[in-house]
Amino acid sequence: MKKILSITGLTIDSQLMHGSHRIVNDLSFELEQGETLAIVGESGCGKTMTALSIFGLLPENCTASGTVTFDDCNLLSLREKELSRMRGIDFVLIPQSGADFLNPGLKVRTQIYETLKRTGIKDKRILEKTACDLLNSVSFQNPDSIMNKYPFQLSGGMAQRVVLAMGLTFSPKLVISDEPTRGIDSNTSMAYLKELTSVFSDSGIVIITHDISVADYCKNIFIMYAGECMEYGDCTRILNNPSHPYTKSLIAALPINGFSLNSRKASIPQDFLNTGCTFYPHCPQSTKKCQTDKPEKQIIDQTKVWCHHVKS
Amino acid sequence: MSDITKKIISSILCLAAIIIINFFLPRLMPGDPVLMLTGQNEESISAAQYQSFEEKLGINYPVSIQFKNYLVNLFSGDLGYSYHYNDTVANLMKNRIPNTLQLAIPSILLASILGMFLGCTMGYTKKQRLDKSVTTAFIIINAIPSFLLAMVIVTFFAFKLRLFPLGGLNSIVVPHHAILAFGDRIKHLILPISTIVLLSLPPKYMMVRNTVKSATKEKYVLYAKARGISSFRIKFVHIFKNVCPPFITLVGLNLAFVISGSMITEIIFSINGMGELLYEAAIYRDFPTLQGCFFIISIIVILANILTDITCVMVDPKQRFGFYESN
Amino acid sequence: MLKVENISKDFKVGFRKKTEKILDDISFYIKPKEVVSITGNSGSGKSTIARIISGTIKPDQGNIFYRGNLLISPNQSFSTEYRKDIQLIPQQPFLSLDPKQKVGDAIAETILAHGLSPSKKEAAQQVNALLEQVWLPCQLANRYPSQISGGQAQRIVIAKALALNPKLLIADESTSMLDILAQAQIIQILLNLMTKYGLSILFISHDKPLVQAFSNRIYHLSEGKLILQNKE
Amino acid sequence: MKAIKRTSFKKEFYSLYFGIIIMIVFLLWSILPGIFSPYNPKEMFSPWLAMSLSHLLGTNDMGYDIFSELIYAASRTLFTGFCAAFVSLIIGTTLGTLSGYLEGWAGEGLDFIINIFLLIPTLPMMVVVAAFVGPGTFNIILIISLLGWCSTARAVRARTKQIKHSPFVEALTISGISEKQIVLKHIIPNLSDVIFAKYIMSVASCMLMEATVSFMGLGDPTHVTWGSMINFAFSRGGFSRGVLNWYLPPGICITLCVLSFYYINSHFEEKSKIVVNEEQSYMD
Amino acid sequence: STQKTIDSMVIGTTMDIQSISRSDYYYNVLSGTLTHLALVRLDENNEIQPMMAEYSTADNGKTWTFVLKDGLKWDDGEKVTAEDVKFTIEYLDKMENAGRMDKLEAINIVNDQTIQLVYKTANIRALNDLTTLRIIPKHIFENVTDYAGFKDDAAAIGCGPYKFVRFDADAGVLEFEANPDYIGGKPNIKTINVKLFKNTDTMYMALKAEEIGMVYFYAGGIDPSAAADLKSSGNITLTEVQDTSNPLVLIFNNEKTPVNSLPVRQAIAKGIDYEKCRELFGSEYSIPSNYGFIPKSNEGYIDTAALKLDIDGAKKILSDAGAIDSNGDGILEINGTPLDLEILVRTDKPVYARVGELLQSNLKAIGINVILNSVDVPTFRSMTETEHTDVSMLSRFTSFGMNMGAGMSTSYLDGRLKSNAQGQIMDPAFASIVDKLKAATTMAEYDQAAKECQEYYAGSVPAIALYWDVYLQAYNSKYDNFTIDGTFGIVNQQTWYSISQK
Ligand SMILES: Nc1ncnc2c1ncn2[C@@H]1O[C@H](COP(=O)(O)OP(=O)(O)OP(=O)(O)O)[C@@H](O)[C@H]1O
Ligand SMILES: Nc1ncnc2c1ncn2[C@@H]1O[C@H](COP(=O)(O)OP(=O)(O)OP(=O)(O)O)[C@@H](O)[C@H]1O
Ligand SMILES: [Mg+2]
Ligand SMILES: [Mg+2]
Repeated sequence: MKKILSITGLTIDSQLMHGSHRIVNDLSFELEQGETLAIVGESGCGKTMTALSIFGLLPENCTASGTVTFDDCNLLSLREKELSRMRGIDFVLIPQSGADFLNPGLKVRTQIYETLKRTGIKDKRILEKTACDLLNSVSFQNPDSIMNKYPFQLSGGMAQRVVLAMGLTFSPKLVISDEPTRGIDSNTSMAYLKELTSVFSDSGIVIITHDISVADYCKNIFIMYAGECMEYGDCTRILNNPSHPYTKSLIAALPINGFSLNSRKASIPQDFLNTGCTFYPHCPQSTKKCQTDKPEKQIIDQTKVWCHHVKS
Repeated sequence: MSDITKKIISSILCLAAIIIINFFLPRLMPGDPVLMLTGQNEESISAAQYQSFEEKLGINYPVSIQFKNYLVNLFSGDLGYSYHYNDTVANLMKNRIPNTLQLAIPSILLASILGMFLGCTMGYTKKQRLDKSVTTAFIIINAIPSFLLAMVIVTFFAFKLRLFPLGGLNSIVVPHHAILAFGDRIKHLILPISTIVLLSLPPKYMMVRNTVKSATKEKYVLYAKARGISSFRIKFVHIFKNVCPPFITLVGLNLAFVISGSMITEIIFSINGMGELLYEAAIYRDFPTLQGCFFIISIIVILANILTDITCVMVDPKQRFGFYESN
Repeated sequence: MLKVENISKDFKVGFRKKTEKILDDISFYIKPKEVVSITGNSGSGKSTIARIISGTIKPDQGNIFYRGNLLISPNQSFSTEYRKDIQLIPQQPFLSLDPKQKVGDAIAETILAHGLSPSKKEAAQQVNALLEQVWLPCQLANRYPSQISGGQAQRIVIAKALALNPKLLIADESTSMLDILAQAQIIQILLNLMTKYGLSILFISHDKPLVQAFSNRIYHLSEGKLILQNKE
Repeated sequence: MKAIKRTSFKKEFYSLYFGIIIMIVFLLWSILPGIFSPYNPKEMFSPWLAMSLSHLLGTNDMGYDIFSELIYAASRTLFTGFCAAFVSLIIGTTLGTLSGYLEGWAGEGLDFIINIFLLIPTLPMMVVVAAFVGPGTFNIILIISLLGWCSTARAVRARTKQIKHSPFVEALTISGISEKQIVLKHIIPNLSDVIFAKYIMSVASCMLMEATVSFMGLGDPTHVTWGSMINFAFSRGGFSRGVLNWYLPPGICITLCVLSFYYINSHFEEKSKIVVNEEQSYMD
Repeated sequence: STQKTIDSMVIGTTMDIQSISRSDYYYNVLSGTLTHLALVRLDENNEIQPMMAEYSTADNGKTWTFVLKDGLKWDDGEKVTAEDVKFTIEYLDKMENAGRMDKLEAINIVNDQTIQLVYKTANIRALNDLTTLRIIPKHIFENVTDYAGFKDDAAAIGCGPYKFVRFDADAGVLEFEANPDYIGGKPNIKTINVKLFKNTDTMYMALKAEEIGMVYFYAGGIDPSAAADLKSSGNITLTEVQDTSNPLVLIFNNEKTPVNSLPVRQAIAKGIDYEKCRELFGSEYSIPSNYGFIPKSNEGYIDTAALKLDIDGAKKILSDAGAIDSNGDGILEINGTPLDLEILVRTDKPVYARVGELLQSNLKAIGINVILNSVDVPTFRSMTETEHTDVSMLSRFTSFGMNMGAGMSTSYLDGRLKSNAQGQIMDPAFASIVDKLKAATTMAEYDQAAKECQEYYAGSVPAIALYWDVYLQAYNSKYDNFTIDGTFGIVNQQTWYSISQK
């Protein structure tokens, strides 16, 4: 299979008043055609930032380094103009929280149409029809009335679905969907995931989520903690048989498992530990070694794990 | 739509207030109301004239009757008589409003379009240096006194380069052919219009630039970029739509400004317009003309106000749908 | 504790007097120390119920009683004396934060506005405590909303609501952007408060397993009607 | 990782330094004009001297040293400009915000007042007011600020209406924040872009307004300001003689003054977007 | 090569012409140089010459007889008759409140072309007043009741060398064409366009750019500060016109302290730097003024002592009058009251403020403190002309105004006049001189009174003329041979027959 995206050593720094602060540290993963990858991690660990850095849309005070290879070119070194030509055609971002991302001053119709126009459709009737189809596919019963509304007239979930529908307009090589199922009932979200994978069967799909059931749907899973990778590999294998302590605690905290919490406090450390495992302060198994040495990549069952306690 | 009804009611009240002020001001101000209303001074007026003025104005009737007469006159289009110009105020205005509008309307349109265009571009651009230099340029323009700017424009374009005429609205001999005459008029209008545009552009530019600048941080801009929407569309459709209301208000206000504030331009370019009329009336204390101008400008401002408010409601869907009315 | 009787709500759509019925004759109640959940399809009107109870929009019909007193009716707006008691955690966290205010200040402001702390200094301490409670590092307090992640924003909003020690908490999709661990943490906090201070919760969510796991009663909202569902 | 990256901000400082230096110079000029000016501003030399070492900017129609006049004019000009703009800004923002925020007849009533003031054509009103109170710096400030606030008020009102309808204001109400605080602490800071744009523009206009007022023959010609210097240059043949060294410097001073103000402010605006990480502020 | 027929010329002016109504002050003035005629005119030596009519007098100036020239016709073809003259005097009295009828005992029409004016008292200077009485056609105006509002083209019908063609307010252009039937023959220029400017600078630019042939303003010249620039531009000629007005006067209100004391006034007269005044404010041809106040070219001028800066003299006068600086602030006091001289200046003319500043620094040297009080025009007018609340002021006396009434500027300075009197001389000695001037029946008698008047001015210093100006009129150098007239300058009825073009 063809490799669509390969990221090596992605690091994101943000510039704050009194110096810089690292958000993402040395991430590497790759994506093949037709592959779906779930990025799972606690909130604030840098998932959205990773996605934005691929698109060149980081906020002004943040910079990315490393290489993001897409179609044989390094996206990080492209200029804004070239990137903006590719955005929405070669790769697509479906953002987290639809209502925040829709322009409150424009009708849904305008916003869908202008997205569709990017794909080359000009005819009014075809536009209308395609838009209706798209909205239907995210379980809207009467697409026409939705299109005539302004974002503030939509409910949170409806806005989210509108954004999802817009994400389906393209035929890109790469789709990154940031928490697509937030605020949508499970039937709709499953239907949507099916639609997503069937529409983009030839592209690579990255789904950022914290919903294990959504992650279950994917082929590979990438588990992040505080801007670093913890475990990366086949999805079912990892979920059924987690090896990293962080993954284990994640699964233990699921509602079906009774919200059980291992001892943990503040979510992300503000400064990266130059030495040692990032997770060690919260790790139930932490030892002296975790504190001093960075864990090396271990490979168990084709799964990459960064932990001292796992032996291949 | 009840918002608009409210607006119209308050505008009518406003107009009423203006009429009342207009009526009572000369009658309450220190000094002789007859002299005040005729714009004459004591020396130049004989007793007989005084008496005839007094009769004409009906000053010695009770105030209620005077007010009734005043209203009747006003609504029949009689704005009074200017003894300085020896003409009815309505006539004076009739001659000058078209001239001023010829200047005002293109200037407002141009200034708004340019202000919006440059403001959006500079507020959105990532090129800090470009933004800073353009903004600096506008601050500089804003700091040039209007008469100096007008003079510099005349000296340079009309006198040094001889590209445009030095003033007036027509050549001394107007060409007979309609198209040529029109061209002649256009040629005469270019410099004064550019002056007014330059004068009224900086505030608009600054307002748009600043609001756009803070709007670029909004999430919807990020998503629009992510969808690959062209930056042109982001600037002029997405962001602009949301910074519109204060801008529209500013443009609406400008109408009144251009009509009374084009004074300097009209003086320098020797144009017979409202600004010039207002200036002279003020200098000579020609109260009837002042009153008339005041009244007409009030009506224009009120209309502009209604118009901008309606446009704001149209543009801002939250207001249109009475988003907040329901609570 | 809270009784909702026969609430209806229409929304204006389009230019003329065209309206759409969103809520149709809704009634339910919440007892102290109870978690009541509302589920329903997206767009069914759950957030609208939340907004009506929290007093940001008025119902077209019906009454809401709080502790036996009339709280809201079509011609009575939310009385400020209950402001502290009833708190809403809105669905869209970014939109409900002032873009020009640091998030820490937003929380401190709420605390100070209700006189829950005598000085600014103490308010700052309370803010830190609250942030810790929702698993946020206290450095985050100094950021602007545009500089935090979605889940962080959601937790800020939760902290802001908890700051007032409300008696009734309306949580509108409040854990939707959180990772499982944080979600579990928040739920545990809520359960704790419930037992300790008699907090009641109106929980609005899609997450069936979550809802099943900890609510006393579950309502389902569909086509403007509210239907009680028994716990499975 | 803790390395402090400053290079990208260094350039920002140039305009800040520029602004601060200019501002300091002008402030010193206005506090201690005697120290900087080579001559008494009313000392007469021969008129129309060109620029030279003994007269840096030459002399004007009366033989006054233009440079000295420029320095002595600083205090009154700065005072007029900043004061008038400030007063009109305060009035405009207050009324604009209130009329935009308040619902019902209170809001409409304020809007009504704004409209009434808007309707008063500035120019004739100035003539009338100037006739009653007489020319003078204080009166000019009074007139400019009393008539200049309306446009600020209108623009502010429009923006307030817009902000008022945003969800975060709704959220604030739910948190039980008093209306007063919502307006003061939330709406007004979000108006800052509109207000600041207005202020920057009106400082210069106020400084110049005085020149225009005297151009119309309503000013106080016995006090020098930068505006009135330009005006004198214009009315006393400086323009037709092409005496650039007379009418340009005051114009440049006005511009520099506004620019420095703008640069200083925009620097801090930029700064405030990058967050203080070490100390906590919590609303002070 | 010079030619005597010129196709067209454009005159630029900043005179504020609003309409062609006869009541429009500046149009009326302009028409007097082109389309309308008066019975008599003033020539370049300020002597009366016949214009429409030959005149003769009897009874020491009580009766004046005018015989209209042959062949005078209105532009619409009607003949000009004595009836028209009578009608004009009566009509304008009614409409403009001109006040001539009060002075007249009778107007007798002798025949179609002869008319006799009989005055109530003998007035040797009666003709002065008639130079601005432009005769209008009776057949047009007899039915016009709204004199001021009559702006029809017919209002412009005259009998002069030019005919009115059109007034284009938008372009600011008045067009006149040569009247072929005029008795004086065809003027040299076929079409004259008057272009109205609202701003002098653009007008000068237009002159330099040869868009206009000359600039003109009634009873005034170009701005002295622009003279150097116009002169150096190469294609413009400046002509001097002897001014009979006083362009800059410091006037005292003799009823107010401190200027009610003669020594103070005399000291002030010696304390002013007249040379500097002329250098800064006058044109380069300006003439030093005398104590006698009345400019040289006026009727009845006599030589008096020249005004000169004399600081020591001024100080001496003041100390003789008992002024001492007791508190050491540099300002003298008389009987404990400091010598504060309040000077009223009007804000519309920045030059007055400048003059005020000069006086301030001049008079400081002799221990007088000048306070400048700037007010706008209407306030200035009401303070000086109606209320007389000023202490002293700067003003300008026009030639016509100085000749009004008894002449010799008395209508400005005589305190007995309630209105327009800017100075306030209540002195009975002055009053008797004024009465003498009024009662003069021969020119010799008048000149004698004029002499006394100027001596009075010199002795009592009620007002100081800072300098006597010679004003400059500018035109394109391609034109030549203008005729100069005391009242109108270079634009007058005679000019159209002498002018030539290179
Ligand atoms: N201001 C408004 N004007 C008009 N219609 C509105 C407005 N706000 C919401 N609606 C409509 O009301 C309905 C219910 O909205 P609500 O936000 O309550 O849904 P919800 O149940 O919370 O859905 P979700 O789970 O997707 O958040 C939606 O159909 C929406 O389009
Ligand atoms: N502009 C910014 N400047 C500095 N730090 C930022 C900025 N924006 C976000 N961050 C920080 O970067 C980290 C990663 O943010 P990101 O949005 O990627 O989180 P996330 O993994 O998407 O979380 P969530 O699931 O909550 O959305 C967070 O700690 C956040 O506080
Ligand atoms: Mg995120
Ligand atoms: Mg909702």
